[in-house]
Amino acid sequence: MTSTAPPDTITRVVAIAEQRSRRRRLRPRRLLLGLAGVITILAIWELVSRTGTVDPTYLPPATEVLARFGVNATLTGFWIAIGQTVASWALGMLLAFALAVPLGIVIGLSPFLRKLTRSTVEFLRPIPSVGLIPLAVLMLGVPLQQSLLIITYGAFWQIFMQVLYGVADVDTVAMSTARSYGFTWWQRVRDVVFPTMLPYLVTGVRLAAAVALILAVTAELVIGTPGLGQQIAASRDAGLYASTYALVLATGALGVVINLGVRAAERRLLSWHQSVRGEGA
Amino acid sequence: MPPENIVVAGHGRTLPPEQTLLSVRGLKKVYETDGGPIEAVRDLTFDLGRNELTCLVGPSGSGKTTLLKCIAGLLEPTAGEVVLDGRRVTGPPKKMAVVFQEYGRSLFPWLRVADNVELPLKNAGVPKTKRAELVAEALDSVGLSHVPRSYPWQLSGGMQQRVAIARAIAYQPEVLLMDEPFAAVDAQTRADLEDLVRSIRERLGVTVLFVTHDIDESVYLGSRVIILSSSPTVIQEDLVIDLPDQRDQLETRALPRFTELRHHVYEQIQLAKRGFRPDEARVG
Amino acid sequence: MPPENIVVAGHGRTLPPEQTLLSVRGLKKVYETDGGPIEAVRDLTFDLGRNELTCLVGPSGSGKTTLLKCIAGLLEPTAGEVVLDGRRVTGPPKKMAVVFQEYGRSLFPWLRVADNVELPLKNAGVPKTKRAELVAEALDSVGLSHVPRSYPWQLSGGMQQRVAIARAIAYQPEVLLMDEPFAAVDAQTRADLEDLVRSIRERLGVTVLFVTHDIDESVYLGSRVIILSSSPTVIQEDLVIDLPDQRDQLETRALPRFTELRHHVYEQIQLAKRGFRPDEARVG
Amino acid sequence: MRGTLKAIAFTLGLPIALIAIWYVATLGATSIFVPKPVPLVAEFFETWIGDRLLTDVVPSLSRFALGTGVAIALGVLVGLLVGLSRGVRAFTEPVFEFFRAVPPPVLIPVLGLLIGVDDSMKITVIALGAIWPVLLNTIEGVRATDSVQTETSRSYGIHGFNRVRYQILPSAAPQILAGVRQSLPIGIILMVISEMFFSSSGLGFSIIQFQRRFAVPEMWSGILVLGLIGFAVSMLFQVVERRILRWYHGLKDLENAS
Amino acid sequence: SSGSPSGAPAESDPAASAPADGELTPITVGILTIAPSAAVQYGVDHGIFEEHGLDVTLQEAQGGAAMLPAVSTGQIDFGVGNPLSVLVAASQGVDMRVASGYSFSLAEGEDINAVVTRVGEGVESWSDLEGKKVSVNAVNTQGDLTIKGSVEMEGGDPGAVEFIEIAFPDALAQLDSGNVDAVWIPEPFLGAALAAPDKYSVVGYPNQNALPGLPTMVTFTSGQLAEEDPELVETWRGAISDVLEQVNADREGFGEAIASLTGMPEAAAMDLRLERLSGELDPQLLVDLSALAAKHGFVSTEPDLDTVIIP
Ligand SMILES: Nc1ncnc2c1ncn2[C@@H]1O[C@H](COP(=O)(O)OP(=O)(O)OP(=O)(O)O)[C@@H](O)[C@H]1O
Ligand SMILES: Nc1ncnc2c1ncn2[C@@H]1O[C@H](COP(=O)(O)OP(=O)(O)OP(=O)(O)O)[C@@H](O)[C@H]1O
Ligand SMILES: [Mg+2]
Ligand SMILES: [Mg+2]
Repeated sequence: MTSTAPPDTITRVVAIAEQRSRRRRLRPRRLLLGLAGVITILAIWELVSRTGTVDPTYLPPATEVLARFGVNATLTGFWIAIGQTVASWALGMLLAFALAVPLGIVIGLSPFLRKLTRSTVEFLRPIPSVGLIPLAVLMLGVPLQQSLLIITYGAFWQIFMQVLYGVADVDTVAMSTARSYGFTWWQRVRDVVFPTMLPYLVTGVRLAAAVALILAVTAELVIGTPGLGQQIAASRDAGLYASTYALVLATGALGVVINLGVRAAERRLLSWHQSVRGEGA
Repeated sequence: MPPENIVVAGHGRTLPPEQTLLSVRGLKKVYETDGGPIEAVRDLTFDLGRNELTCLVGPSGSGKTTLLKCIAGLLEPTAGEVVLDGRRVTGPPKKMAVVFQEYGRSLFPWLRVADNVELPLKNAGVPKTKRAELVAEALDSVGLSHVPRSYPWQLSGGMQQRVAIARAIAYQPEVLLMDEPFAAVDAQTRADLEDLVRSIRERLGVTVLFVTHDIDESVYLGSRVIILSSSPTVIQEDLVIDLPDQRDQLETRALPRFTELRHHVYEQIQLAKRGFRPDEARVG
Repeated sequence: MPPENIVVAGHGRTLPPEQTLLSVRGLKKVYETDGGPIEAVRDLTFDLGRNELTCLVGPSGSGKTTLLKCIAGLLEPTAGEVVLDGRRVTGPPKKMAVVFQEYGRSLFPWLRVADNVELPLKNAGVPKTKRAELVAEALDSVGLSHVPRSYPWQLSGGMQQRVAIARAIAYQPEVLLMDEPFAAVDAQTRADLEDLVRSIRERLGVTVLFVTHDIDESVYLGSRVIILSSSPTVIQEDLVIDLPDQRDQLETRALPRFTELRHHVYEQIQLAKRGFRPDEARVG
Repeated sequence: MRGTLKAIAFTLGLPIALIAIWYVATLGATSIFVPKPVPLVAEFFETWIGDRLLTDVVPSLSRFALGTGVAIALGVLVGLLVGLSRGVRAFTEPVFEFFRAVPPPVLIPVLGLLIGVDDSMKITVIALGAIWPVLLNTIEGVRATDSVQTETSRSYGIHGFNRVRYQILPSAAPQILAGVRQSLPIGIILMVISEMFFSSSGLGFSIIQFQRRFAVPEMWSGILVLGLIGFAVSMLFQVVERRILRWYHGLKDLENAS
Repeated sequence: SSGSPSGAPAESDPAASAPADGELTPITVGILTIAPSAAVQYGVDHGIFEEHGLDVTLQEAQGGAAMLPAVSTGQIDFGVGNPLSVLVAASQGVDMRVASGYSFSLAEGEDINAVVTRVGEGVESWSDLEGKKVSVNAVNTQGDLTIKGSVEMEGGDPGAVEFIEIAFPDALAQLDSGNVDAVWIPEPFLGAALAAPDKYSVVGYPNQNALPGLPTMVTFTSGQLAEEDPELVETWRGAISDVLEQVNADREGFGEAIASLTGMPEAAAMDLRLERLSGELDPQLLVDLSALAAKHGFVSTEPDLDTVIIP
């Protein structure tokens, strides 16, 4: 515990704070670069299809799919499907978050609980959510609940593991400081563990958000819960390739939007943190 | 030394219970590492009186930080015990503040300077207006009233260290443990802070244990200097500083007795560094 | 002061090019922060001669670390320039070693002590046997030959600091920048290390820029002391230390001239802390 | 000896308690869809110890190993490149986010077209899914390297590949390994999913077959196999992690426990 | 505008509970999103079930695996799915009952599913499939069962055919790229293949060949419901037979229903070649199916068909 600073906490938070103030200035350039990345990929796709490297029947060119995507955007059914997917995604995430964060902190802070739960956690974690479908169908009548179980199960582990790692990364001197000032358990969690863990948690939420979206769509594909996945399955079965890809594109776009949201929430979260404290002083 | 205090070679002074605030008895700390155990502290016994300001000096690596952490209840001693106000210390006691040697890591980088100072008060349930007052006062006393809204990593080393000191002062502890708290500040600031610590002791009745490498400082500050041997550590000498209670940066330091005392401490540390050990000396 | 050196109020001494190793010209550094710009360094101009040992003192937060980082090519100056050996510094120059104020964070926690010291040598392509020799020698010279296999975080603060010093020494640089390198070590070790730095300068012909808060140290160590004003920083005084070249911890410090010089430095720092600024003084 | 016993107690304690609860809870159940512990274990030995081990489990595992191996190597490599350059990060982020959000089941047909339907497609699917935790964590870990360490490296002329090797990688290692740890179970999950398509053998394929044939105990025993594989992989990983991060655990273990 | 990208209804509208004279019995019916299932949708849309006193809620499922457990626990009252799954489930001890017939492959002429290969591949007869890679949508279902049956009938070794699972929409693509040697596909993919005779050739119609007139879908329910409420089962049989009859008479209306359920373009739905739809079921067909399944190891023990088929 005497020591050199590890590559962690303090520096990590500092690095992130520094990045943040830099990021603000570079916004337009970032956006342009991001756009360039997207256009590059679309161009490659277009080429692969137009030149017949892949049979255009099964992989229609990007422009065609984009056109289809544009048509979709005018359909109410498309937006309803998106709404349904997003609703089950959001509910699943909320559940996973509400379960994973407190559990992760409590278990992460107690070496006893950590050791006690490790084998069970490692056993349960790799069980594919998809394998739970029969169980879900059996236990829960409503399709929404079935997909919720699958989504929550999948997203839970992402957040939970990141929280465990984040808690383990708390700086020893910072923790000693808190203890020496007589912080209660709860105060230590709130004032030391939580801020340290935040960068880990945010990565965890980003990972979980993607996993939850994947599972929401997969559940719709497999169980037939209404939503984007069901639409994909239906157009695939009907042999409508352009439409299928347009829907896949929509799924990916939804993922990008969700990530942007999480990013914005991340900024809000930290600035909330700082501004509230700031007013207090 | 006053006759009521019993001193054994290799041990510090012990006091009758009614005068004692903190007593350390047979303290031993061995770090278990992959490369075998490291005996940082072998056997320390001494008492701190109420409202005393005691300095702790010793060669680098002699276990001063280790001792402080044991007293603060942050490290479990391998043997022996620390008793505070009649109760054995097992975890961090209330109303004790520690200024860590690693000041940089001890500040929370996600909080601004004022918030760092305020946090312990907030957690202790001090009301808001009182808190604001204490924070402003503490920052002012360390000369940082102009940067309350900066983040710690935007400050220079010395400024960071002063934030840590301000946090400890604002907390208004009964016991204050300071681990080389002035290592990163300039000479003038150092002098000011020395006087600040002295005045806080007087004003608030705090008991202070102060680790320093500056020999002048150790003699100037307190009423006692405990000199540690090199590792594995025992007490080399427990020296009473018989300078007048009223001290002044210029006058006190100019006293012949001051020079004598600092010379004595310096020699002891040289001895310690060369590996002299009072326990073995006794046997040999 | 020797007549060939031109000194302007608020500027340091400048030298004719052939004697100069490092020159700093009109250096200014403004940190951009969310809360507006912070002008850390306003205008610094001075030269370091070859194989000189120059000390840098100044109030806490006056921009010493900032200056060092600009010289080391780690920070981009807002205005002005640093020229090393005739070439403008834009990135970290070769054969320059820096001992950082935050010694703890500057060591790699995943490497053992000896490996930390060895890494820059390995990276520079020094052959293995030569490396082992340099590492052992450097660790020995800072008194750490007994802990090569420990991790940095298993060491005390002072020991960590000495590892950082050993790393710089083993690297055999031409220019050595040291930012309060002895802040965490005890008085005796400090004295030993001071003599070590002096002997290295003589033996290896290194040019040293040494930041310290210890006024005695600044006078004892080098041939010059640059005193910085408080922030935003200019040079308050560029003082030549006209003590005999052969120094000795006891004898030199006992010289009346030594006492005079340290008194002078102390007063200048007090002035600086109170906000005296030579540039304004000139105008007013 | 006592240490080992204690470790065993910790490892088995909670699972045994959970199995006991499971046993009691399913005592009265009659539906064939409800798995029971005792028949499950019997089924496990009957189903998996024998031919299947060679025809299904081993090929699946080797695909898993290859896929996650590729994911880890690529994730770290790309993560370093992206993490070290703000421009590249901005360029790639939306594209990464897009592919991350596309469910593998809908990507598989495209991959089938591009790569074919043999093992290399399945390995690609596994790698594509398992790369994200490693990649994101590497990027974040690289971004967050200590500024003083970086300055130290720079001032000693440690740059380029050497800086990556001596400073960036070790300092990001805790976070990279956190990513690897996340990616391992995802690899297992994708091993199963990839065998749901274009497939005729493998562990995941068998489980789906059991599920379709209503061979419920066999199906659950397959899920048990997955769990056991996950457990074994994670134990293996922990040994590796302990070795690589010895310094980090020493640094953190001492006092965080509170 | 309204509508959805796949053309399918965004939500499966529960039948408007018309204020009929008698009390309507609410039931949930599980269907797959494939063309023949649209008949049930047609029945709902045209109020045929209501005439029989049933208030039908549709639940779409993506496969028998998801539907059968729901039927067995009573969350779905009647399912429409393939008979082999029902037989397999029954042989595993799941109490499933076949309530009625639904759709049948054609006993003669061009069947609605076929094994297709590339022209010039050298696969001309069933026995040529030996040692080849053949795709089916799912192994251990009617596709590979009847293909194996056909190969055996021609004296070939059914064990030598290698089956691989490829979803119907991807099958032709994989055939094109040479990843498989033959594919088993139904309409509408079969129609697409037949439209390019220079590219694809039909090896044969396995359903028709192995078990002429094989039921491709039946309706089924749980043993519990069959025993507790035989009247409901009776009503259901009557209703579904009625629905299928009306569908057969109204090809245009059925086409619309198909387009709306599957999202196919309406023109394609109109041209789609369909199975024979009928509520009547000849038990002998299931007996033969069961025997073939047992022969090729698809079920370990033959289920007791006297119980499984509700007389
Ligand atoms: N975490 C640890 N693991 C192993 N050994 C340790 C650890 N912390 C300290 N030590 C060892 O204990 C001894 C005493 O260390 P300590 O930090 O208490 O010294 P110190 O008196 O504070 O020194 P300094 O004045 O240099 O700060 C040293 O030899 C050190 O190497
Ligand atoms: N990253 C930063 N962002 C903003 N301001 C900074 C930053 N680093 C330093 N400063 C400011 O620049 C000024 C000079 O800091 P610097 O660290 O150079 O001082 P110093 O002379 O080294 O002080 P000390 O002796 O206390 O270490 C200070 O006012 C400090 O607050
Ligand atoms: Mg210490
Ligand atoms: Mg500094």
